Amino acid sequence: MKGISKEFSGNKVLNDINFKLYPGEILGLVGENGAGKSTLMKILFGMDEIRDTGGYGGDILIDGKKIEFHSSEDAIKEGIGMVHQEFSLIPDFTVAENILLNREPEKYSVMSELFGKRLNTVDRKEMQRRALLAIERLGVELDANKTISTLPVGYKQFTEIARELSKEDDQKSADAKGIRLLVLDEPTAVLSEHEAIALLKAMRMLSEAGIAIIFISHRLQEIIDVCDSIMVMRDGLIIKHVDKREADVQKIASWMVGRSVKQERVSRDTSHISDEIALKVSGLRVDMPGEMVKDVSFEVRKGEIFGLGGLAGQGKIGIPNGIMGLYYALGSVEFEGKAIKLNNPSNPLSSGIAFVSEDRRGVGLLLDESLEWNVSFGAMQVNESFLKKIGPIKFRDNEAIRKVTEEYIDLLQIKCTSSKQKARQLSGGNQQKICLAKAFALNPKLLFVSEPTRGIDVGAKALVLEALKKYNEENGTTIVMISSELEELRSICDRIAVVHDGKIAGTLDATRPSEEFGVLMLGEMKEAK
Amino acid sequence: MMDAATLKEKSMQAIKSFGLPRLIITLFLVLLFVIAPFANVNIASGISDMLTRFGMNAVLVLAMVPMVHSGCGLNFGLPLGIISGLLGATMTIEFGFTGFSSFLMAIVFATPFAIVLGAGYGALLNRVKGGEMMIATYVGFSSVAFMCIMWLLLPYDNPTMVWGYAGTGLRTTISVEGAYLGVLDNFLRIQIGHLAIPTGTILFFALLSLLIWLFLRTKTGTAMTAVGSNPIFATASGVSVDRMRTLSVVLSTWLGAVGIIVYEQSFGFIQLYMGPFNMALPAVSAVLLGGASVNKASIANVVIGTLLFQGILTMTPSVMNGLIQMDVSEVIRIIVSNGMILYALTRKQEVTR
Amino acid sequence: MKIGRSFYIRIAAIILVILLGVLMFFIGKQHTILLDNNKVGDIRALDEVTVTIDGVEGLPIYSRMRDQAIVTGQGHKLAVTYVDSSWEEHTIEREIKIPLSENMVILYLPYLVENPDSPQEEWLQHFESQAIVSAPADDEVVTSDDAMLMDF
Amino acid sequence: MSGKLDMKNKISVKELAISNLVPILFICICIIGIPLSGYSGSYILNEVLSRLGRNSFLVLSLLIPVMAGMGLNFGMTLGAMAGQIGLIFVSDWNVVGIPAMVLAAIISTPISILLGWLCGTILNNAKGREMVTSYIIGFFMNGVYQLVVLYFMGSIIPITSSALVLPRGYGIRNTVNLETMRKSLDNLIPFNIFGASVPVATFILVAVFCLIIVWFRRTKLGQDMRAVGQDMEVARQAGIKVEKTRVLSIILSTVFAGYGMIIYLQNIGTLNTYNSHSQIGMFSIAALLVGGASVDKASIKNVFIGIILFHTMFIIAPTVGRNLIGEAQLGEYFRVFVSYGVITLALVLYEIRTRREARKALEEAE
Repeated sequence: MKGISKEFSGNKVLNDINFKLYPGEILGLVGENGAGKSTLMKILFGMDEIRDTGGYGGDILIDGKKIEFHSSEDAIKEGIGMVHQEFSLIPDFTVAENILLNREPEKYSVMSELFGKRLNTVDRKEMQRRALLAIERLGVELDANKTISTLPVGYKQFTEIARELSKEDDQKSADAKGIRLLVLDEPTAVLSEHEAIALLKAMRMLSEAGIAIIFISHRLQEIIDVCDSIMVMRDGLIIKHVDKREADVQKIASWMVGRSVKQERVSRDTSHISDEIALKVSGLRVDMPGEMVKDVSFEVRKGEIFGLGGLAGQGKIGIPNGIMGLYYALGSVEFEGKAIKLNNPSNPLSSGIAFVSEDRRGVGLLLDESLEWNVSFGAMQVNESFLKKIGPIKFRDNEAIRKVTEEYIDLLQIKCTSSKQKARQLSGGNQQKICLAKAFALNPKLLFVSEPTRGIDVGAKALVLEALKKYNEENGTTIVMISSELEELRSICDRIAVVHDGKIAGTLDATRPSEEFGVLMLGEMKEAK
Repeated sequence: MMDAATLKEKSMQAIKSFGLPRLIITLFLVLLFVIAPFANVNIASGISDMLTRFGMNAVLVLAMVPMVHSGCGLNFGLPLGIISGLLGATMTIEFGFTGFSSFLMAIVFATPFAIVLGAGYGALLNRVKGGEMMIATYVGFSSVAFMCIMWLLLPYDNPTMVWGYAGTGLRTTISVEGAYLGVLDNFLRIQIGHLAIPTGTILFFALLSLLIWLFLRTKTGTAMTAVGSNPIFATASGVSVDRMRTLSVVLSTWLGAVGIIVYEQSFGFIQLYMGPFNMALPAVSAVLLGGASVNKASIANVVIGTLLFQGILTMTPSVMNGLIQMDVSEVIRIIVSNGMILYALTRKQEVTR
Repeated sequence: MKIGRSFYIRIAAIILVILLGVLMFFIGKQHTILLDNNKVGDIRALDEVTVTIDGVEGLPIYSRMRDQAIVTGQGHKLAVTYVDSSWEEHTIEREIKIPLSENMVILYLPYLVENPDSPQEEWLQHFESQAIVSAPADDEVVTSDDAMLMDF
Repeated sequence: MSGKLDMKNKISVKELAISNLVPILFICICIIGIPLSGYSGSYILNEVLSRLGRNSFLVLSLLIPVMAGMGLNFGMTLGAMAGQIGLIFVSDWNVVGIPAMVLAAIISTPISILLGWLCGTILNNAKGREMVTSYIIGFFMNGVYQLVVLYFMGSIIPITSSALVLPRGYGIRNTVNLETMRKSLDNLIPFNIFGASVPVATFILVAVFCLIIVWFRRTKLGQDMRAVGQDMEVARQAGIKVEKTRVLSIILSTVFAGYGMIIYLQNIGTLNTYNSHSQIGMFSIAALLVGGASVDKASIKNVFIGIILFHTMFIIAPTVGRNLIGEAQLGEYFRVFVSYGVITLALVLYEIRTRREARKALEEAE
């Protein structure tokens, strides 16, 4: 192999990306969530998703030749393998069966002449041999006969990589390319330290064998340890592409978060913020899959907008979900001096805490019901508002519901045909506004807002943030806002706590430079200092 | 040209929202009425039959509504409610009530059974969320089989009900004559020539429907609907999903109990043993025929569905017999009712809820 | 569909299965042979005759009697033993081949005995049974599901 | 890590009991019931052997859809209908004995394939609720079956035998006499043990079917089915044609159920035209569950244990009822109750278990 080089140029999510990769090189790819890493890799892997959304601009060159991938099978043929973040393994199959899933070696059987190829028997011996071969190349100890479900996560990851490696053998007969480039998308995120070390070792072995690797990770130390060069992406651009000798954790962190275009910080009227503590959380643990909270303590002052930031999967979203009783939680939460019993949503709700969930469609809305229902339901159940009493029975007060809904439609400029429209028919931004209206209708003393701007357009974003700020300033409501976008938090919050690995890495004033937040977000505090 | 295209589109959409099978069945029923005179079938008596059977079955179909509302799916476990009703019915006869009071007492006796059985059934369904329908079916079946044993063993001794020769064990069919036969049907009954309207039964159904309609407009009823629409949303709003579901199951079970008693007052007999065994499917398909889906059902669905379903049931045999001397009504009933359920189960939008 | 080797193999297999079905039809088809000892035209009935089919001997058939034999398949060995007017026992052995489509055929024994060398169709003929009315008159077809008490 | 593995090896007695609750329950019923019934050992042995012969094939036909993750195939009644149609034809043609069975099987095959394909396609539109859907398909097809057999046969479809057709000129009678093929397979190779006759030839056929299933598991298709059964999405990503594989599993099950029905009816000797098939699915599934199978796991072992236990209960229930309470009817109701109860219990246990396992898997993933 002479040398692989690739060039991309695209627009919007990815802007004029150019880089080269040599055989055996390990390239570390870092960037915040949504920086464009995944999209880039999807293009490289020829995923259907990219083609369905209009393809991409620019060219991919392998060995100096321009390549068009029409499907991921084409990419595999060119020797590109990809290990996704989520496992695609069959739990009750053995390691060997999983490595060769749907590529099982077959033994001829007479019945296949009659009923088609699928009645050939599976050649277990050959399967075993090839699985072992792949495992050997990976340089780890992995029993090919173990059932996947009994293995720890790390070994599942190895199985996935071994599968990519084993694909090489399939093509031996055909174009004899073999695997040349392996993309590993956050492989260490779920691994224990011990397992991660084994994986890094395996990566080096592969690289020595001439396989290039693109390694995506949020653990910067790992990247520095194992990679030959490091590429930092932000907002669809390559910010830096450097040799590893030129990088250290601190620098990478600042490249990652430092915005070229600063979002203007809005002017804040802080007169209503008192020193009184509204919410006190200590030792909170939440069992939310993908967003585990391990030990979180923080205090929120009455009337302030408190931000919770951090990378995805670090646990910031688990905090409100745990407090609101949607996921199993342990620890103590005090609101206005009173302890709130966890694991029952009606406790925080009746104390005057409201929550705008990050999962709009799943948790936030009744998609098949009218806007009126969506806005009024929470308040009706918790505060018993919008009810008419006839005798001992409490009926819905449809008139009051309609009025309040229309009020919020005006106030938040929700685009809809009427207050009777189904929530499903609104756009994402307007759905988000309905979620806010629902929370406002509860007249909360404290409001959790989780990822309020995720997946909505710029105009709606500004409106949502403005509405939150206004609500806070006019009603003195304490707001805890959770967002993955640091700049958004910095634009409206008073103080921001950064969550890393299920813990608070630090709490800073919102006016501090973004580099400091970046370091906290990566949890490299100790190493960095 | 444009107009024609949009018209076509619009009508297609109208058909889609109405549901193709429902349209076919409605047209079929209309067709039956149109050709009825040619088959020497009296339309007025056909309509009377239809209304009578509507009154008989409507409450049983109504029993589907609460459970669908709370997201428990179609109530294939209706036999459980029916059993409560049968217990009430047999007890009122055992204690010798007569007339309208026997009807009321049957409901009163059935109520505690419906509540207890419904609560247990609801608790069970809460533990198997997502797999309710299959389990509901089999809960219904097992309870029917269990009651078969109980009907033999329970210490009833009213001579009108037990086997004459043994003195114990209830008969398979027990007449409600002298108890509550026709107490609703004959109340304010309207008779014009061949046309007879069982006003009382229809009024009673209307009363129950009104109660359910009102209930769905209370705070609790609203919460129940929200639980069915999006249980996570409901949880996040501080509603106890399990409690709402249990409540809906109790309601459905109770309506099933009342439904069978209404059925008997019109039909004339209490059918024990295997009687309740296959009563769930017609009720399920009737409500689906009326436009309900696995997770949405309204009272209008109940009324339309029951009318259509019973209309087909009453009109097909007479018209077909008059026309081609071939009674395929039973086969049509099986195909229509189960086809309707299949249609509902396989609709895409509901699978990707 | 691409016409390849497997296509031919499949076609062959399907034909084979159909052939097997046809074969099964031939060898499994049941026929009833009525053994008739009445006078046929001018030929008198025999006093006593014993018919053996495929080595299985039947009961003697006396004059003006009719018996039946049930056989499976078409080709059978027939042996007719009778006593003539001079009390001598004779045996006629014939191979018979029952037409496939016949459910019931009638064998005129006197005729066979009189003309032992005559072709088969002269004494073995189609018989239309008018009288299997013995079948139960169960008009009422039960299609309900009360069958849950059935044995399994 | 090692601690976790140790935990898994230590399966408590209680857990073992819960996962085998149904078979244990049945063993108890049988142990208590056999002496109460007063039947002799050889009688019970004879009955069980005969039932083992006639039902094994039917129950075995359920295994393949379970493997493909489609749950218990209540749609096996479709196969039973196809088998019955085959039998109606052969009786009309007056074909008897073993050739009649083979011919009926050949006729049933294309019908089974068609019905199985239909059923599988419908089930692909109802993922996640396969069982209740296949159950309703059974009912629905029963209507179509009645339409064909009760109205078309004799009028559109040529059936001439007056022993089959109703006096009105079309439609098949309530019962079709299969006396001419009764036990022709069972008694093909006569063999007796302890005064009980053993249907050797039937057992050989069942054994061959078992071997086919074992072999099938080792084929590529079998491997794909197992993959699809465990995780449709992963299988799809790996390039397995999920929908097609699922349909194939239902087709296979339906075809084999049709053969099973023919074997079953040759033992019984009469075909109840409108009833024989309707409960066969329910009883077969109950037997399989009694053997310790569940919605997602079923083995050949479960089939045989299940049939033996379930049928022992079935045989003794009426007399036990009579001897205990003086009412044979009671025993019959009891066995019906137990059949349904077993299915209910197994379904509930399965749902609860999957819920618990899903939770556990989530926790472990963290």
